[in-house]
Order: sequence, then structure tokens, then C-alpha cells
Amino acid sequence: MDSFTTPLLAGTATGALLLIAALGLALTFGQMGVINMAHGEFLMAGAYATYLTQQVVTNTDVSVLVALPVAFLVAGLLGLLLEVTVISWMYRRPLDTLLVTVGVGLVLQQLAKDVFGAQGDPVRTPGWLEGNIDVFGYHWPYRQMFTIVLALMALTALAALLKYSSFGRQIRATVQNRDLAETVGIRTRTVDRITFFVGSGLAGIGGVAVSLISGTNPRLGTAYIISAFLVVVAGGLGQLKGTVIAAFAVGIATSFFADWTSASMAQVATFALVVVFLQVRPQGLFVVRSRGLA
Amino acid sequence: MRLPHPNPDDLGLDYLEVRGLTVDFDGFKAVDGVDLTLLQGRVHFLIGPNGAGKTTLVDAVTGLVPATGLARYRNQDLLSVRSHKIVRAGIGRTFQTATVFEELSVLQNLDIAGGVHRSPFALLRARRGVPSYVADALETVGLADLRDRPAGVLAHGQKQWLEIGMLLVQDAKVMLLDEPVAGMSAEEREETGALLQRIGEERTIVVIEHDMDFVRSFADVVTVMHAGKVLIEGSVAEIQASPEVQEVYLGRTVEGTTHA
Amino acid sequence: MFSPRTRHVIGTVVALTATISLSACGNKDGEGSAAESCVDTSGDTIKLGFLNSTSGAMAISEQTVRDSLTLAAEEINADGGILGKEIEFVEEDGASDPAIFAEKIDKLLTSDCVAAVFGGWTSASRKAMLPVVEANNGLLFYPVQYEGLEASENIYYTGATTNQQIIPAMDFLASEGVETLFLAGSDYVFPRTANKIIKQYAADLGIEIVGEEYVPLDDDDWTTQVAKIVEADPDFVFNTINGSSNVGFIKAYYEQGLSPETSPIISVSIAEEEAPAMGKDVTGQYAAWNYFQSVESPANEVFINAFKERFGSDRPTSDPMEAAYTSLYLYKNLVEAADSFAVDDINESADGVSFDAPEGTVTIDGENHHIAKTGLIGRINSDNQFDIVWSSEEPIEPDPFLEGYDWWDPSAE
Amino acid sequence: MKSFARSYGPLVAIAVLAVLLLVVAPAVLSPFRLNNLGKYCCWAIAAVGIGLAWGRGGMLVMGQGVFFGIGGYAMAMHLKLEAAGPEGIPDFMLLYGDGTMPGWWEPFRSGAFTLFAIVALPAIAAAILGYAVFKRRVKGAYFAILTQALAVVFATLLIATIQETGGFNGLNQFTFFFGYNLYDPVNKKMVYSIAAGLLVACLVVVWQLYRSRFGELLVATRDAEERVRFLGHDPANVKLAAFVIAAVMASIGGAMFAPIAGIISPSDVDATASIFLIAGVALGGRALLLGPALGAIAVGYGRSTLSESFPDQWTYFLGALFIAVILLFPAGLASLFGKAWSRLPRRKAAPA
Repeated sequence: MDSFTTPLLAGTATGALLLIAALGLALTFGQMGVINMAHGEFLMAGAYATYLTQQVVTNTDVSVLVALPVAFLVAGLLGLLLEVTVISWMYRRPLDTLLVTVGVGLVLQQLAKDVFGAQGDPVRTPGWLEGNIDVFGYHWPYRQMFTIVLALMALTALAALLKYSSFGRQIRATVQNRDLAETVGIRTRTVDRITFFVGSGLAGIGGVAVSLISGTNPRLGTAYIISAFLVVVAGGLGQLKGTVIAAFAVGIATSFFADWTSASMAQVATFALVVVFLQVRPQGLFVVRSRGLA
Repeated sequence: MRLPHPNPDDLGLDYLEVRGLTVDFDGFKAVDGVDLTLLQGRVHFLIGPNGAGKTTLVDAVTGLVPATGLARYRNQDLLSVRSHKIVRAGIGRTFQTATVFEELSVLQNLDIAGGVHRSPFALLRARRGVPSYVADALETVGLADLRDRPAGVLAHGQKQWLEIGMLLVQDAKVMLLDEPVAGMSAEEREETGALLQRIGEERTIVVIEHDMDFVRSFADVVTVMHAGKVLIEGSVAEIQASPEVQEVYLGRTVEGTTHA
Repeated sequence: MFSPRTRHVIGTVVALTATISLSACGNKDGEGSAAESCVDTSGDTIKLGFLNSTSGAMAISEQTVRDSLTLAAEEINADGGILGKEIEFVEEDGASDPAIFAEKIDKLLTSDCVAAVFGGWTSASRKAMLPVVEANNGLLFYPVQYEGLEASENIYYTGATTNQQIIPAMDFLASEGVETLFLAGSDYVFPRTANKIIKQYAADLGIEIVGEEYVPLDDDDWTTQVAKIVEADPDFVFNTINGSSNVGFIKAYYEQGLSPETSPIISVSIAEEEAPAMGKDVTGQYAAWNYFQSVESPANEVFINAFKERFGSDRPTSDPMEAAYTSLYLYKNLVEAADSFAVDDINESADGVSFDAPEGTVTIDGENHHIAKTGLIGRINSDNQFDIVWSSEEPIEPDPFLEGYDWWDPSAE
Repeated sequence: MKSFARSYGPLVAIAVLAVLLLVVAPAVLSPFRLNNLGKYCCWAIAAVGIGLAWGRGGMLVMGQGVFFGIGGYAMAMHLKLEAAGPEGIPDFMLLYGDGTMPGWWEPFRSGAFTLFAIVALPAIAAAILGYAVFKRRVKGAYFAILTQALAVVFATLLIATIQETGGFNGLNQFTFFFGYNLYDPVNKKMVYSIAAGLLVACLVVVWQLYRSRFGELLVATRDAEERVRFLGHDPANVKLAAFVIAAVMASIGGAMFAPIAGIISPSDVDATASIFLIAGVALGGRALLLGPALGAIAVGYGRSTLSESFPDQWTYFLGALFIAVILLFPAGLASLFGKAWSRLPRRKAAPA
């Protein structure tokens, strides 16, 4: 029985983590066409923010909750800084944004190493996240449930922001027709910046969740960035629901593959799965149809 | 000016036949059961208000959007063939916004369109000299003086001619032109019209157009589309006489000039 | 295909290339003439090379080795150097990349002309350096416990081989009456090889292996694999995980309700630096090493005090650091025993050269160039130090190929 | 004569590079530096292919390490078997495995088969992947991400297959290169010369490709893929051809890397190694003829020397290099000195 529940539940948690990481990417990539390879390092920044918060707020039960807004802010501001100094010079050059942010990622990693040391720093799990419940033999850790809740909250907040707020309408207007949006008085540059801030901030939230799994270390982001991008690719651009389905599908599939074979082979199998999937739906799960000659 | 309607049988198989062509965008029928017979030697105009499905029809025939029904050319169902094979079968098209290779010279643009004449292996050779079919096309579209200019610096009209020239090099027997004279001066329109008539003698030319003066001057046959369907087909005079057309389309645009 | 003119130009280029390539044509016969040593021993100093990763994934661990080497060099220099010559050390970054290690040791040996190189951490880096150091008839001192199955004339191994760490750990488990064991490791050479040995020895000892799981080096999420440990409910978990992946393993382990009371862990890569970085209280878990900071010996006291003074009082000392520190002193003793810096002379008189190291007296085996070391098991206390709970009592003679163990069959799975 | 200079100027530049690499360098460099230069040449060979695929074809290949690795491992397997002697099996299989050799190693005993495999394996792999990707019109960033994921997966696969590929340790301890003792300095120089010669040969190949109609078509596909479709070409085939050639070049680079570096391991072929290759191409100028090769050599040299002087700062340099070059000189540093020579697409037509 637990050969089914374990990978399913653990995979759902992995998927939730991928979702948080991929939401920010889907936002910046989907809405702005920017491929931010430093997104993984924003995740890392969120993890270090959690660590630092724990140094200040020593009550572990509270510090993780305090760390959420702090991590969002830290990663978001890093993103904003990146947008203003680098990205804003290269819109409509998506491949170049990819390469530039590879460089930014390298610098941030080395910076983390120099500031915090190459050895990772510990992040303590709050008492109310210690422990687990027995689901058909799988001792499902509260921490995994917390990750899922966190992902769903991030998703809900982002969806509500896009759908109901005036900022969300401005984003959608800018995406659909940047020039027109400008003529009706939307400051598209500001919209870009806020989009990037929010997208990067989401990575910070992901960093909090990751830090509860493995503490901090400078290379923490690299383990997630590629999977998160595969999720965005498989999910398709333009709609959050594609990202959501793809994140959980990739997470759960990886867990099952790992259960059947090994964790290494699971990586290989998941990649193969995405490539095969793209044979069926080359634009991902959901596409915004366009009739123009691209 | 008008040519007699030839019998398709006299022309062998060189005509494009469209039957029941339908393009369905998630429930919205952009093209809805269109029947057309496009014959060689005629300049065929496709008109209709925005959203009538003209461009989508051309997209469907050239493999850009999936469609149901039939589009037959030389016993080949175009709807089941990929775009580049449709081109190789002799059907070429242009786009509303001229898409030429801006960094390449006029000559290179024409030359690159000559792929149908070359084997894959021949592609590995450098170009030397100007192939006769390129030289001919250069003359026909009147860009011989500009042959070494980068295409990016050409005037708008010249780019359209260059595109038509590329179709000539491709040896397209059917040319589907999407608003080729949009944005052209009156003089350029005249030249373009003359060009179309000149090259149309041995080809099937289909032009999507809004400008009724241009349509009146150069159309052999006009098809009016509305809401994805063919409203009426006939000569310019027949179209202008049609009350339905007046209502949906000509009513507003051409009213003033019909009295002239 | 080409015009005559093109053909002419291409022809010229091809002919030029071919001529030059041929002029550098190889020497098929004859043994490779071993490079003559360029080490300069005429001056007042002797050059040594320190080759550790100060960038990349392994920098975490290797920087500590570099620090110990620096300390030892400074101490030796303060004490008059080696054969009266001051040590001048050349530092290089291996960048956590085996190919870079190969390149850098080549540079150290042939351009900098160092008398010996100290460093390397991963087996991949050592394997990459081995042919280079052999080809140049140089010397490499490798300070990390490893999977054994190797012995080179040009390498001295001052960390443990498997019969000094893995086998004592198994002996300890047997003495504790362990009946079921779960193996958890990173998916690379050391854990796979160590587990191969563990499985064969376990069969001999009558310990049942109830599970075996591997996760890639960069992967930190152990949740699914730990669930299998919960299911198997072993008496002990043998942990051969490397680096930061340990953190994820330890967290997942406690999260799912495991504890030292139910299924304690014995690790071979968690030492004094790693224990406090887990983000969990790991009190009561075990580690197998040949040195702990808690070892009581005068030499260790000197070492710990010197290290803390040089690098900060918050810095712990650990097994690889001690092995690196020891390696430089062993080199000093080797040179002085041979009264020469020449590699062949050193090798000649190597057998039996010893040093009163912080871990206790270590002695070089002239046959396989490993050193005799005492096996220790420590249990982590609340200060993240190790209480030594078991010892092999005597230094264990190194046996990298496990020739003295009749249960060992290298070709069995 | 002017058109001669335009047409053959690049060839003269290649010849100058050939003389530098094949005559000057062996004469002035120490064996250690020459061996390093050999490694840079191997990266440069791969970079020339990246220039073709990315600079001319617009396909950002972020996983060329995979093909570099295919060639490298194919060659290394042969060298391992050569070191093991006839009937022998590689040492690591005895140490870490059960002492049996997987059947697919067997053909690599043959030098001829190995040389064939170095060209054929990457071509087949790239053709399959490229066919799957290009035919389904997966492009741009999607393609870049997929290739990078491929590199991650490839490295993971290698690390996990210890008994078959040596795992994390990779393959090393080669003694002979097709019968030549690799420890003999004369032979090391010969292996270097082969690598440098292959680099020159690859440059001549891309020079011809760039001036060919295929080269024009490739640029056209990069700039307006859909338009090319309506010229009667399947852009997928055009890109596929460039991708396959780039893969073969990467493989050749990898194949020479193994004997020169004396090792091939997952860290030489993973995502980081692939990005390292991209860095050289970006620095040198992705669309130029000599740019990628010179850039790769420069980045390789920078890595060796900077890490000697500033071991901790190398990563900053590499990161800053990406940012500065892409931001300030997207066409690469060589474009700053770029005379008309290597700027290809504007070549004047020869008089009719």
C-alpha cells in the first residue's frame, strides 16, 4: 500500500516546491519573456534570509513565519535590482536574458560562498512542523504538508492578484499589447518592475520551503532551477493552470520513478517524459493561441 | 480587358480547387465551408470586411492553420501536406507585412528563394554568378538597379515587389498575395497591378485586397467573403450590383465612387 | 564543388596543416622517457604544492584541508624547516573538477618544480592526478579516507582505507549486537564501493542488509528514501552520504520519526564541522573515523590549540584536517629519514617512518604507502563533539585491497 | 582582387591561426603550457560548432557538453581498453564492478570503430533529439532549456553508472594513444598537433558552410523561421543539419580532450561545463567565423591563469564576463576588431 502512498504524497510535496519555484518563472518568462536563470539563486537568497531571520528571531516557532515576508522581500528586491540594472536593457532578447542571468547566478553563488562560507548554515524546523502523521504506513512529515499549503497559498495569491487587482489587469494588458497599454496610460516599465519583483519574491518563498529540507548552501538553487524550467516548458505559457498541473505531474512522476528505480534514474526518466510530452503538445499543456506569423 | 472564363479541362490540372474548407478555432468557425475554383491565367481577388476569413483561408491552404474539407492542386490534397511541401508543389504566398530578409541583399533574397531548383547537396556550394531565373525575376519586378542593396533599406512597395520576385524565383504557379498594395502610392499600385497582370498570364494569382479602386482596375474575378462564408463570386460589375454585398461591405466603402 | 581558386587556397591550407602535423609526428617505439625531475634543492627553501579546491562544490571541505596544511607548514618553518630548508608553498585551486586537478598537478610538478604535492579530496581528483604524478615521478600526499583498492608508488595515503574505517565500523556494529542494517549513500563511487564491502562483511558477520538507497550528489531531498528506512525499521543505518546532501537526509530522518533510540545512524562523512550544520540536534548518532577532536593526546592538544589560534576559536578540527596536518609532518620525517628530497630515495626508506600525530602514532607501510591508523567510533554529544565509544585499541595495518580478509571477493556483486 | 580579399580573407586568417597554433606555439611553449593549449583547442573545436548552431542558426545549445562527452567517453573507452591490453578489461571494472565488461564496450577495442563512433554517435543522438524538437517547432528558450536539462541528466546518468562508465571518477589513466605512449613528450606534442589541426580543419569547414547557400539559409532561418518555410524549405531540416554538425564538432573536441587532459569525467561534460563553452563563444562573437574559437581559447586560458593568481575570484570573473559581454558587446569582443573579413553574410556576389 505504501509503495503507492509514499511516492504519491512525497511527490505531491516535491511538486508543490517545484510549483513555487515555477510560478515566479512562469510569471517573468510568460508575461515578460525573460528567462531568469538566476531564479535558483533567488531561491537560495530566500533560504539564507530564513537562516538570518532565525539568528534575529530566536523563537523557532515564530521565525519561519517571520521569514516568509522577509524572504519574499529579499528575493523580490534582488529581482528588482536585477531588472533595473540588467534586464531592462534587453527586453525582446530572451536568449540574451538567459545568458546574462547565468552570469548573475554565478556571481550570486560565489557571493553567498564568500559571505556565509562554503559550508552550509543550519535552518531549524519549528516545533509545530516537527513530526508526522501515519498515512497507510507513510509517516507523512508536517513539513511536506506545510510546503503544499505554502504552494497553494502562493498560487491563490498570485491568481487573485492577476485576476482581480488593477495591477493584474495592467499586467495582462501589457502582455497582450504593450504599445496599446502605454497609450492608455499604463506605465509599462513600472508594470515590468512589479512583475519581476513579485516573480522573484515567489522564489524567496520557495527558498523558505527548501531551507526546511536542506538548510542553506550556495549551490542550493542549482538543484531546482532546471526542474522548475522543465515545469514551465511542459505547462505552457500564458496560463497558471498549466504550470500547476505540470509541477505536480513532474513532482509525482519523479517520486514514482525514484521508487521504482533510483533517484538518479528518476531524473533521467522525468526528462525523457517531458521530451516525449512535448512531442504531443509542443507548446505545453495550455497555449494562448496566436494567429500571427511569429 | 476581361479574359473569357476558360474551361478547367483545357488547363489540365493547373488550378486550385477548394471544397467545403472549414477552419475551426475552438468552436469559432473562422472559415466555414468555402468552395472556390481558382483558375490559371486569371487575377482573382478575395475581398470582404475584416474578420471575414480571407487571410485564414489562405493560411489554411498554405498549411499554417489546420483545416477540414478539401484544397486540391494537381491531384494533391494540400490540407494534408506541410507548408514547405505546399510551396514546393508550386503554391507561394506573401504576408500582410512584407517579410524579406533585411540583412540580405535583394539579390540574395531572390537567390535564397531558389531552393526548389537545388538539391540539398548543392546548398553546400557557395553562390557564384546569378542564376538565370534570378536575373529574370529581378528584371520582371524591376529591382535590377537595387540588386546589391540590403533588403532592409528598400521602400515598402519595393519590398512587396521583392516578395513577388521571390515567388517568381520559387516558380510558384499559384500566388496568394495578402494585401500587396497596402500603403503604396497610387503610382506604385498601377505598377503592381500591371506586374500582376503580366505574370498572371501563366499563373493563378489570388489577391486579398481592401482597396476597391485597385480591385476594379485589375480583377478578373472577385470573391466576396463574409463571416467565414463566400457571399458571392463574379465579375466586378456583378459584385457591385449585388445588394447583399452593398449591405455588408461595399455599401460604405464604395458608395461614393460608384456614381463617378 | 569548388572553383579552381578556392581549391588552390584550401589545398594550401590543408597541405600546411598536414606538413606541420606530420613534423610533430609521434614516437611510436621506445618507452616514454620519464621526465627528469626539475626540483631545485640547492637553495635555502624547498617548494611544496598545495592543491585543494577553493571553488566549486568541494570547496566546503577542501578549504579546511588547506588551512591545516598551511598551519603545518608554518609550524615546520618556525621549527627550522625540512633538512634546514624553509618550506615555500605554492597554492593551486582544483576547482572541484578532476580535469583541473590533473592540469594543476602537472603545472606544480613541471612548471613550479615542487618536491611534493599535498591535496585532493574526491577519489575522482586523486584518480585524475595519479597518472600525472606517476608520469613525472612526483609525490602526492592524499589526506582523505577513501574506498581503497589503490596503491601507487608516487602517492602516500594518509587518510583511512576501508579496513581502517568501514571494517572497524562494522566490527563496532557487530559488538553492539546489530542484526539489521540499512545502507544510505550518495550515488557515486565511494558509497557504492564501501557498501559492496559492507554487504560482504555483513554476510560474514550475520548482519542482514534490509535496504540500500542512493541519491545523486546534488540532490538534497531524501524524503522518499527515508520512508523506506521507516518501513524497513533497521537496527542501524550506515550513512555514506557526501556533503550537503547529509542535511536533507538528517532532516528527513527526524521528520519521519526516526531517532537514535530506534534506528541510529553511523556515518563516515559527518565530522566535527558537519554535525552542527545539520539544523537538527544529532546527539546520539555515531561516526567512524580515525581522529576526533576529543582524542586525548599531547599532540592533539598542541594541534587543536595551534589551529584555533591560527584560524579562530570557533573552528573545530576533524579527521581529514588532522590527516592533512599529519601528511606534511610525515613528509618531513620521510625526507629526513632518506636525507634526500628525491622521490626514489624517499620511497626506499619509507617503510616504518612514523609520526606522533594528534590521532596517535602513525606508521607508514612501505609496500602500499598507506599508514597504520587506529579505528575509532564516536557518538555525538550535545556539544557536537564526539564521545569515543569504541576503539580498535591498536593501529590497524592498512590493507587497501583487503587481501587479509577471506570473506572479500572483489568480483562478487 | 577586392572580392578575393573578401572571399578568402577569412581563409588567410585561419591560415595565420594555423601557423600560430602549429608552428609558433610548439616552439615557444613549455610542454605543460602546450598541453593546456591543447585543451583549449578541444574546447575551441566544440565552440566552433556552437558558433554555427547558435551564432548562425539561432539555436542556443546549452548542452554541448553532452556531445563533448560522447566523443570524450568514446575515445576514453578505447584508450582504457588499449591500456588494459588485448583481452584485458578496464581496471575500474575490476575494482568497482564484478569484473565483467558490458558488451557495448567491446567494439571500442577497435580504433577504427572508435573513430567512426566519435562521428556517428553524436550525429545520431543529435539527429534524434533535433528531429523530435525541431519538427515539433520547439524553439528559442524552450530549446535552450531542454538542452541544458539534457546536460544535467547526462551527467547524472554517468555518475550513477559506476561499473559501466567509472561514475564520478570518470575514465583516466590512459597509457597509449593508438599505439603511441602518452607519457612520451614527443607523442604529447603530436596529440596536441592533431587537436590544433582538427581545430583548423573545423574552421575551414564552417568557413565553407558560411559562404555557402546553406549558410545563408541558416541565417535566414534564424531571422525568420516561418518565412523560410514559405521558400519551400523545412526550417527543421536546416536547423537539424546545423545542430548535427555542431554536435559532431563537440564530439571531436571531446575525443581529443580525453588524451590531452588525461581524463574525462562527468564534470567535464555537465551543465556547468556546457555553460563554460557558451561563455567562450559569447566572448569571441557568436556569429563570427573565428570568434567562437578565439573566445574559447581565451576563456580557457583565463581559467588557467586567473585561477592561478586569484583562485577564489575565478567564478566572479566568469559571471562578470557573461554579464558584461551580453550586455555591452552582444556580438562578442571580436566584433570590436571585426574587420570585414570574418563578417560573412554581406559577401558581395561575384560578378556574373
